[in-house]
Amino acid sequence: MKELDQVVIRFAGDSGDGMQLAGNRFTVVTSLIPNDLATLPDFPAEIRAPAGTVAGVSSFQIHFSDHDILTPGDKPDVLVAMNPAALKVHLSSLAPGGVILANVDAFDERSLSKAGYSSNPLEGDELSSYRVYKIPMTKLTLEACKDAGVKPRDAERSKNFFALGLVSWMYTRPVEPTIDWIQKRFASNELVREANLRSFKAGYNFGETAELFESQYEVAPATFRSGTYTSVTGNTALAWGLIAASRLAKMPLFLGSYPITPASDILHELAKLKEFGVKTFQAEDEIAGAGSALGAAFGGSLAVTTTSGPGIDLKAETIGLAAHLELPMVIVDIQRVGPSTGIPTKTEQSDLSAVVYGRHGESPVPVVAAMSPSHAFEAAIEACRIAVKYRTPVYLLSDGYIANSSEPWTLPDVSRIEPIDPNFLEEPNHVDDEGKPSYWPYIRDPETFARQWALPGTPGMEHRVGGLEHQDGSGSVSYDPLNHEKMVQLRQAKVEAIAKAIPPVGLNDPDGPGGADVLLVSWGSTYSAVMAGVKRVRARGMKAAMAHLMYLNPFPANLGEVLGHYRKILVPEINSGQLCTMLRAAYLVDAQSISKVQGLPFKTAEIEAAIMDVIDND
Amino acid sequence: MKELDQVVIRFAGDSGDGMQLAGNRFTVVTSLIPNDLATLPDFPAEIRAPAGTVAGVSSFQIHFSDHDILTPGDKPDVLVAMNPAALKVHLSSLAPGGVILANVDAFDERSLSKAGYSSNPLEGDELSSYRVYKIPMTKLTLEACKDAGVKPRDAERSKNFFALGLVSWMYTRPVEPTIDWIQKRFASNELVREANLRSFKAGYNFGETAELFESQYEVAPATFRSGTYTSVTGNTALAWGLIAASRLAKMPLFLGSYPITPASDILHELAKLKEFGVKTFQAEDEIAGAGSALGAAFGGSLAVTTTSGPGIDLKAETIGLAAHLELPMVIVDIQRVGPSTGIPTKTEQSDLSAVVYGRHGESPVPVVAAMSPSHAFEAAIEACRIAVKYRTPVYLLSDGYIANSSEPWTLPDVSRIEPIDPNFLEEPNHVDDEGKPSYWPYIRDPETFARQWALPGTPGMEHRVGGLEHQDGSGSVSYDPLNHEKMVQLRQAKVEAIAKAIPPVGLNDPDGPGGADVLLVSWGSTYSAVMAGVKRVRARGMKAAMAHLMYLNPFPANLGEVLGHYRKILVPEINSGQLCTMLRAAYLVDAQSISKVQGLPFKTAEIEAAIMDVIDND
Amino acid sequence: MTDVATTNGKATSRKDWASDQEVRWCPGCGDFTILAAMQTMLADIGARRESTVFVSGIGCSSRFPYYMNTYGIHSIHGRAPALASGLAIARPDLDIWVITGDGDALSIGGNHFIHAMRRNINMNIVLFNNQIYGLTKGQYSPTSEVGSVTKSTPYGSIDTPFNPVSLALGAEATYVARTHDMDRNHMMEVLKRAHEHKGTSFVEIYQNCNVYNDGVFSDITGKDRRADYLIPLVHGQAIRYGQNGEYGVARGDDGHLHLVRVEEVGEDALLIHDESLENPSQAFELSRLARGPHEPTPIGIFRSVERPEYGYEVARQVAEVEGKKGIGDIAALLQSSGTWTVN
Amino acid sequence: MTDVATTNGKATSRKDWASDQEVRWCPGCGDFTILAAMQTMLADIGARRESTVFVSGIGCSSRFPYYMNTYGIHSIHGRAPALASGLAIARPDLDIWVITGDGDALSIGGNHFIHAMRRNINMNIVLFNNQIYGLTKGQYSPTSEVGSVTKSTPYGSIDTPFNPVSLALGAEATYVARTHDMDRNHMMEVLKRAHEHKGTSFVEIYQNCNVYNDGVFSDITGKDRRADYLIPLVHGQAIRYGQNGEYGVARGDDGHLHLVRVEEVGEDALLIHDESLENPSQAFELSRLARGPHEPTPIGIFRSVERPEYGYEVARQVAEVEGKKGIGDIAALLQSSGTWTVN
Ligand SMILES: Cc1ncc(C[n+]2csc(CCOP(=O)(O)OP(=O)(O)O)c2C)c(N)n1
Ligand SMILES: Cc1ncc(C[n+]2csc(CCOP(=O)(O)OP(=O)(O)O)c2C)c(N)n1
Ligand code: SF4
Ligand code: SF4
Ligand SMILES: [Mg+2]
Ligand SMILES: [Mg+2]
Repeated sequence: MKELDQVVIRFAGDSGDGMQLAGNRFTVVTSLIPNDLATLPDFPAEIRAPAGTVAGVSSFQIHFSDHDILTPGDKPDVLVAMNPAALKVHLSSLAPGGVILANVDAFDERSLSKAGYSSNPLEGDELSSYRVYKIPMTKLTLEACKDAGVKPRDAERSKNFFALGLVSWMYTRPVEPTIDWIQKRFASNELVREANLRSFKAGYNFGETAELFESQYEVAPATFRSGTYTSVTGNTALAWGLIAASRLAKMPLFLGSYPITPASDILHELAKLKEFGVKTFQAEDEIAGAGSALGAAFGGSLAVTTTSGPGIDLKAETIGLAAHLELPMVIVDIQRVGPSTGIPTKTEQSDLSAVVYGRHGESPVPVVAAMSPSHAFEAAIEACRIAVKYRTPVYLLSDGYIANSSEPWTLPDVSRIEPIDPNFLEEPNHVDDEGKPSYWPYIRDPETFARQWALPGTPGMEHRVGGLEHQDGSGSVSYDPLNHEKMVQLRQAKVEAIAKAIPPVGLNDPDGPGGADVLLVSWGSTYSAVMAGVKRVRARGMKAAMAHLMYLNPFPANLGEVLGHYRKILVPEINSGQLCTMLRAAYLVDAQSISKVQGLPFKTAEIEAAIMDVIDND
Repeated sequence: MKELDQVVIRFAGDSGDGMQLAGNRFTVVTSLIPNDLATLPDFPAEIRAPAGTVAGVSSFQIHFSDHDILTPGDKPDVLVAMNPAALKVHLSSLAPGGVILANVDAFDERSLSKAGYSSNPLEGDELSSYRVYKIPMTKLTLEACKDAGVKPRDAERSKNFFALGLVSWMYTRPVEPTIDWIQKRFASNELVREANLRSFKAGYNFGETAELFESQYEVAPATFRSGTYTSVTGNTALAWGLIAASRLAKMPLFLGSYPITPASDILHELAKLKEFGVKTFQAEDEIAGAGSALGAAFGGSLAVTTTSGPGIDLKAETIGLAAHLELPMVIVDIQRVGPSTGIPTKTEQSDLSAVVYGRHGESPVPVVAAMSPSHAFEAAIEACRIAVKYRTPVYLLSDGYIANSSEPWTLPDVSRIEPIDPNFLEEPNHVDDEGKPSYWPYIRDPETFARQWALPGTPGMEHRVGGLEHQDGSGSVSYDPLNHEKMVQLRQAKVEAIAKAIPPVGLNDPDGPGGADVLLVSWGSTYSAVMAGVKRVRARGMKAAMAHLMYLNPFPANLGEVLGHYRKILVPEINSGQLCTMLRAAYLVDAQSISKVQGLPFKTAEIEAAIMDVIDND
Repeated sequence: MTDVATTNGKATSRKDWASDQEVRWCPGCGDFTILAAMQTMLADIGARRESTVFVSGIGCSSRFPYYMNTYGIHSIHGRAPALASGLAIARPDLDIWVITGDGDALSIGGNHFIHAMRRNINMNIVLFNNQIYGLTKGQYSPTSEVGSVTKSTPYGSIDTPFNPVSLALGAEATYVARTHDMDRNHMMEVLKRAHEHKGTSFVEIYQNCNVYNDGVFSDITGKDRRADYLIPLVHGQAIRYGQNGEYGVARGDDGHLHLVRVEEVGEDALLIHDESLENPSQAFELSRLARGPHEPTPIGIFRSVERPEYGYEVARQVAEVEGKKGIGDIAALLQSSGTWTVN
Repeated sequence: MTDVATTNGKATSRKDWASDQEVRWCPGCGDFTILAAMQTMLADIGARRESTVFVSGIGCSSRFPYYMNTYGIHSIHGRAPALASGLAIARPDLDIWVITGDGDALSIGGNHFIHAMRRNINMNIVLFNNQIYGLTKGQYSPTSEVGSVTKSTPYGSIDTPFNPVSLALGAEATYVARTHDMDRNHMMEVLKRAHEHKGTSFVEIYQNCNVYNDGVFSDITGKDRRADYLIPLVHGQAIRYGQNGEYGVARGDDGHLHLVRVEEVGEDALLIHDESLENPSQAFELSRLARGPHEPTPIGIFRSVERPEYGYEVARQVAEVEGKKGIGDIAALLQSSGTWTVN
C-alpha cells in the first residue's frame, strides 16, 4: 500500500463506452473518503459520433487529494483507454511515467485503423516512457457475465464497470457504495444489474489477484472543515440556487427557456422539481424564453431564463425592455465556445462583452459570475437578490466547465441566508391633480434608485409600462428631451448604485496591498487555475497577488484602488481579453491579457508560466 | 434690402400642416441661390398625433448662409408658428429678438387650450422680447382660393404654401422653382394645384404689399467650389452609395430588410430603383432581413440589411455567423433613441458598443460611420469595399439626424471612384490527398487575411460552410483546441489588418500635433457641431484641435499617436460615452466624455461651452 | 340588471376603463371604435380592472394598452404573445388580452402567434388587421393583397397574403373569430365570447387605416354593400346573406362548400354553422370562401371548442407533484444526491 | 436510358453526391436512409452538383449538408429558410434545398417556415420529423405528442403538437407532402416531385430517432402494421388502404371525410385523391384524418398547385423596370432630385 497525496485519473473511451458514468461513480466514492476533488468531463458534440473514431472519444478526468485542491489537474497520472482512439486522443496529455490501463481487446486491426494507427501502439516502443497495463477488459467482462443470462452484446456494455472496479481497487475506494448504487439504479432490470455487478466485482478482483500491479495506492482523507458535504455539478448547484432564492424571496420561480447545450440541464433539473412550486416553460425559441420570463416577472414571479451564447444574442432585445421597464429577472448564460455555433460542448468565457454591451441604446444591466460548480448556488442567489432589490435584469454567467464538472460542497444552511424582500407596493404612492390617490410606477428609493413596484391583481394600482421612453415618476410616455436624458442617467445610476451594496473585492496578497510584484485578476471559472497558479509561484518564492471578481458590472467600489497598488496586472481569460479591456477603460491601468481560447480551462502550469514570464522579464 | 450672412428659420405647425413640405421646398430654392445650408427636420412619433396638441407639433429648421456652415443652427432667428402648440413648443429655442410669424387665425380659444395656454400669448406681454407678426394666414389662404372651386376645408390645407410664399419673399428666394414644382407635382390634380399656387403667390404678395415688414433680406450666395450640386438627405445618399458600390463591384445589390423608423426610407428608395438591378426583399422580421442578405451574399450579391436599434439586437446572431463564415455584407444602422423602443423619431449614437461588442463569442466586425447626409454616400461605398475586400460583415452607422436632414453636395464622378474587386475564385486552389484538384474555402491572402471565395454555380468548387468551428484552410468541421484558437486569432487579425488599408485619422490642429490645449474627437454626426464649436473657440483665440473618426473598428493605425499628443481629450457623443470608453481601453488615455442624450444633435454652443470649460479649468 | 359590473367591488361604466392618457390615433382611424367596444364590453360583463392586463407589441394598434385603465404592457414588436404566455402561466388568476396588428402578429410575431394557438394558453389575442404597417407609415404587411402598391412595393407586392383565420386553424387554434370595426355590437359579442373561452382565443378585426389603406374592407364593412359581402356566421343557423337573404353557403355534390343562390339549392341545402366541431376542417373550408376582402366573406365565430388550458395544466402538474411528494424541502434537496459528513 | 445524370457535363452516380466527410449520426438513425434517398434521386434525375445548394439550420438533421458533395451552408438554428430565401431571390438559377428538423423548422424557425410557404420562393424544405430534439439530447418538440415524457417534460408534455401538413396548408403552401424513412422509393418520388415544383415545396419525413424517441412512427413505417396504418395518397386514385385494401377514405353524409370499410360504402364512394385542387380545404381535411402517428395516416402528396414563384416575380419586376426606364444610370440618379452648378 503506497500513500499518495494526490492523483489525476482520466477515463477515456468511445462515447458508447459509458465513461461519464464510470467517472461519476468514481467521483462519488472518492467524495466519501473524503478526498478533496475536482472533475472535468469532456464529450463530443455528436450524440453518437461514429464508434471507434477519434471524434467519438468521451472522457472524464478526476483529480483527488488529501489536501485542498482547486483544479481537475493538468496532466493525468493514470489514463484508462478503452480503445485505440481514446489512447490516440489523450496520450499526449499523460504525465511522464504515467500509467496506461488499456483494454487490449479493443486494439484490433479495424479499431486501430479507425483511430488512425497504422500499427498497434501497445506493441511497439511508442509507449516505452509510460507504465502500460494491457488488460483484456472485454474478454474478462464477458466471462464474468457468462452464466448471468445476458446476451454477449449486452454484457460487453458493462465493461465500464470492469474498469471502474479495477481503478477502485487500485486506489482503495470502498466498493459498497457502488454496489448499492448499481442495485438501486437497475432495480427494475435484472439482467443489466447482474451484468454490471459482476463486471464491477470482476474488475476489482482482477486488481487484487492478477499480480499485475506492484501495489495498491491510498490517498488519505483530506481535512475538510466539519460539515455535511455533497458533490455537485455547476448546473445542478445553479438550479438549486434559483430554488433557494425563490424561497428566500417568497416569489414563485418561473423559468422560460429554450434548450441549448450546455444550459439545458438546468431546465431539466427545474422541470423535475415541481414540488418547489417551480413552473418551467419550454418556449418556442430564446426570444419567447426571455419574453415569457419578463411576462412572469410583471406578474411577480422570480423570473429566470437560461441559455448559452447564441441565445444571448436573441434575448438582447427583451433584456433591453426589461432594463427599461425596470423589472427583475435573471438571464443565465452557460458560456460555450463561440462565435456562432462554435464548439457547443466546450467551454469559453467569451460572452462577457456581449452581456455588458450587447443591447442597442444605453441599457446598463448588472452581471454576476459563478466561479466554481458549488459557487453557482451562491451566485444564483446573489443574482436574484440584486434583480429583485434593484428591479433590474441581471446576467448570471457560468460556463461549460463549471456546468458539467463537480466538486465537494459543504451544504449551506439555507434558513440562515438573508431573505430577499421584494417589497411589493400595495397602496397608492401618489395623489393626482384631482386629489385622487394613484400609483406612479417610477417613484424610486432615494438610495438604491429601485422603483416602487406593484403587481397586477392589486386594486387601485392599475398602470401601464412600455418600451417608449417614459416620464420620470409617472411612467407616462414622454418625448421630452431632458426627461430622456434624466432617465438614461437614472438607469445608469441605479446599476452603479449596486457597487455600494456588494462586498469590496478581496485582495489576496500576503505582503499587504502592493506587496507582490504582480496582481492576477480572475473571474468566473478562471478562479481555480489562477489561485492554483499563484500558489505555485509563491511556493517558488515569488510574490504574486490575486483578486477575484464575482461582480463584472458594476465593479466593486474598491477595485480601482486595489488595481492601483500594482504596476503589473495580469488578467487570464478564456477569451481574447474582454475583462482586461473593461478594466483598462474603467481604471486606465495597463492590465495585460493572458488569453486562452481552446475550449478548455486554464491549466495551473499555464498560469504559473505566465506569472513567471512577467516576473522574469521585470 | 438688408444683407445678412446667415439665417436660421424654423417652420413649425401641426403634423397635418405640411411643415416638412414647406421646409423642403424652401431648402431647394435656397440651394439654388446657392447658399450653404443645413437642415433639421423633427416630427412626432405618432402618425397623426391629435391635432393642435403639443405632441402633434412637427417642425423643420433650415440654416443658410453666404459662407461655409456645418450645423442646422442652434437657435432660430425666425419661427413660423402655424398654431399655438407650435409656439408653445418652440418659443424657448428662439434667438433673443427673433421673429415670430404667427398664423393668428389658429389662436382661437380651443386651440389655445389644447396647447395648454390659458390666455393668448399673442396678446399679452409674454412675447415682448420678440418681433411678432400676427398674420391671418388661414383667412388669406381661403380668400386666395375663393373662386378656384376648392372646398374651404381643402383650400385651408394650402396654408403651408402661404407661409412658404411669405418667407420666400422675406428672404428674396426665387419663386419660379416653387411654381414649377407645384405645377409638376400636382399636375394630375387641378384643384390642389390651383389652391397651392394661389396660396403660395398670395403669401409672397402679402409680404410685398402688406408693409408689415420693414425690409426684405438677402443672404448672398456662398462661395462653393465649382461643380454640380444637389441637396440630399442622409438616407437617400446612403441608398445611392449602395447602388454605386454595386456598380463598382459589379455585384448585384440585394437588400433584405424589415421596416423600422428611421431606416425604412432606404428600403423605400431602393425598392424604387429597380432599373439598377436592385432586388429588395421585405422580410418577415429583422432576423430574416439579415439572414436573407447572408444567403444572397453566399450567392455573390452585394448584400445589405438596413435597420435601427432594436433590429440590431435581432440581427446579432446572423452577423456572428457571417463573421464566422467570412462572407461580405453590410448592416446599416440608422441609430435612434434607445433603449428599447425609446423615442423612434429622435436621434442618438447609442448603438456603437452594441455593434462593436454585441455578439456572443469572439466575433470582431468592422464598423464605419457616416458623418453627414452627403457623406453617407461615401461611407456606404467604403463599407461595401471593406466587406467585399476582407470577406466580412461591416456595420455602417448613421443616425436619425443624418438620415432626415440634408445638405448641399457636390456630385461625385462615380466613374472615377476606384472599382471594388470581388476577386471570385473560379479554379481549385488545393490538391487533395489523392491528387485531385479541389477547393478549400479558408485559404487566405497573406496580407489582408481575406479568404479565397468561390460562388455556387462554379463547377468543381462545391464546398460547405457552417457555424461550427472549422479547420483552417479546408473548412471542415474541427473541434481541435489549437485550431480554434488559431481561427479566433485569424479572424481578429483580419479585422485588425484593415487598419493598414484605411487612411490615417486626420488631425486638425493649426499649431501642429500637440499644439492645441485640447483635442476634440468626433464620430458620426457629431462632426458638424464639433467642427463648428472648435471654430468658434478658435475665433475666441483659444487653441483646440480636432480629429474625426470615420472608422470605429478597427481604429486608424495612427490614432494612438495622435491622441498621445494631447493631455486633454474630449469626446462629445450623443450617448453616455461609448467611444470614449473604447479609446480609454485601447490607448490608456484619460479621454473625457461630453455626453448629451436628449434625442437631439449637439448645438455648436454646447461644444463651445464644453471646450471653454476645460480650457478655463486648466 | 343581472350582471353587475364591478371593479374593486364597484360597478363600472365604460369611462372607468379609459385611462387618463389622450388617445393619439389619426382622426377617423378604426382603432377608436375597437377601443370603445372593448371598454364597453368589459364594463358590461363586470370584469375587474385590477385583474385585467393588456399586453401589446408595437404598432398603431399596440398603443391600445395605454388607453385602458387596467394593468398593461406595451412591449416589443411581435413579442406580446411571448410575454403574455409567461404572465398567463405564472398568474392564472388574471384576464389577459393581447392587442396586436397584422405586422406585429403575423410578420415579426408569426412564430409566437402560432405557438400560442397550439398551446392554448389563457389569453385573448385581438388582431387589428388593416392590411398595412400603420405606425411605420405605410409598408405592405403579410395580409396585404397581391399587387398592393405601398412605400416598400412601389411596383406592387408579390407575396401571397396570409389568411389569419386559416393560419390560426392550421396552428390548432381552439377559438377563432373575425369581426370588423364598423359593427360595435358584433365586436362586443365576439370579444365577450373570446373572454369566456378557456385558452387562447383569436379575434381578427378588419380595421380601417384611413391614412395608409383607406377603404380596403369597405365592401364588407360599408353600409351600402355589406349585405352582399358580409356572410354572417351564427352558430346553429343556416349560413345565409344578401339583401334579402338570397345567397347562402352549401356543400355541393363535389363535397366542397360553395356560395349559392338560395332559390337554386333550396333552404334546406344551406350549411348550418357549427362552431363546435372538434375537427377544424369545416371551419378551415369556411375561411377559404373569400380569397380577399373584395369577395363575400364570413364574419363571426369560425371555431370554438374546448381543450385543456395550458396554464391550468402547468398548475395541475405542480399541484400533483406537491401532493405526491409534499411541498419541497430545500435542505433535503441539497442532500438528494448523497452526502458525507466531516466532524 | 432517357435522362442522363450529369454534373459538370458528366453522368453522376450516388457516390458522386457524397462528400468526403464521415457521416456522424448514431448508428441506426433514420437520417441515413434519407441521405441515401436524396443522393440517389439527385443522381437519377441528372441534377448538377455545382448548381445545387443545401442550406440547413442546427440539429442532427441539419448536419445533412456536410455530407452532400454540393454547395452547402450549415447555418443557424431555425434560420435556414431565411438564408435560402435571400439566396433563391438573388440566384434563381440554383436548386435550393432546406434541410431541417421539427425543432429547427417548427419551434425556433416557425416564422420563417410559414412565410416561406406563403411566398412560394424556389426552395424545397425537407423536414426530418422525429418528434424530438435529437442534437440537444432529448427534449420534446412542437410535434411531440401530448404526454411525452422527455428530459424537459419529466411529468409529460402538455402542448398540443403541430400537424406540420395542416400548418403548411394554413400558411398557403403550394406543395405539401409526407413520406417516411423506411420507404426509399417513396421518399425519392416525393423528393423528385418537390424538386420539380416551382416555388416552395414542403416535404415532411417521419424519421426515427432510435436514441431518444425510438419507434414513434413504427405503426406507420414498420413492415408489420404498415398496411393498416399507412394511407397512401396517389393522385387520381381512390384513397384506399389495409392488408387487402379493405379500408378507404370517403366523404360521409355529413359532408366530412371519414375512414370507412370499403365493403360498407362501396368502391365508388371512395374519395379520388386530387392533389391539384386550387382550394386547399380538402388537403387540409386529409391532414386531419390522423391525430397522431398511432392512427391511420395519409402518406403522399397532399397538395401540388401552381402559383407564381417569388424569385421569378422579383426578377420580372426588375426586368420590366429596366425595360421601361433602361438600365439605370448613376450620374442621372445623383441628379434626379435637382441640381445647381457653380463655376
Ligand atoms: C424589432 C422592431 N422592428 C421593427 C419595428 C418598427 N415597427 C413598429 S410597428 C411596425 C409595424 C406595424 O404594423 P402593424 O403591426 O400592422 O400595426 P399597425 O401600425 O398597422 O396597427 C414596425 C415594422 C420595431 N418597432 N421593432
Ligand atoms: C439559437 C439556438 N438555440 C438553441 C440551440 C440548441 N439546439 C441545437 S439543435 C436544437 C433542436 C434540434 O431538434 P430538431 O430541429 O428536431 O433536430 P434533430 O436534432 O431532432 O434532427 C436545439 C434546441 C442552438 N444551437 N441555437
Ligand atoms: S396610421 Fe392608420 S392605423 Fe395608424 S392611427 Fe393612423 S389611421 Fe390608424
Ligand atoms: S440523436 Fe436521434 S436523430 Fe440524432 S443522430 Fe442520433 S438517432 Fe439520429
Ligand atoms: Mg397593420
Ligand atoms: Mg427533431
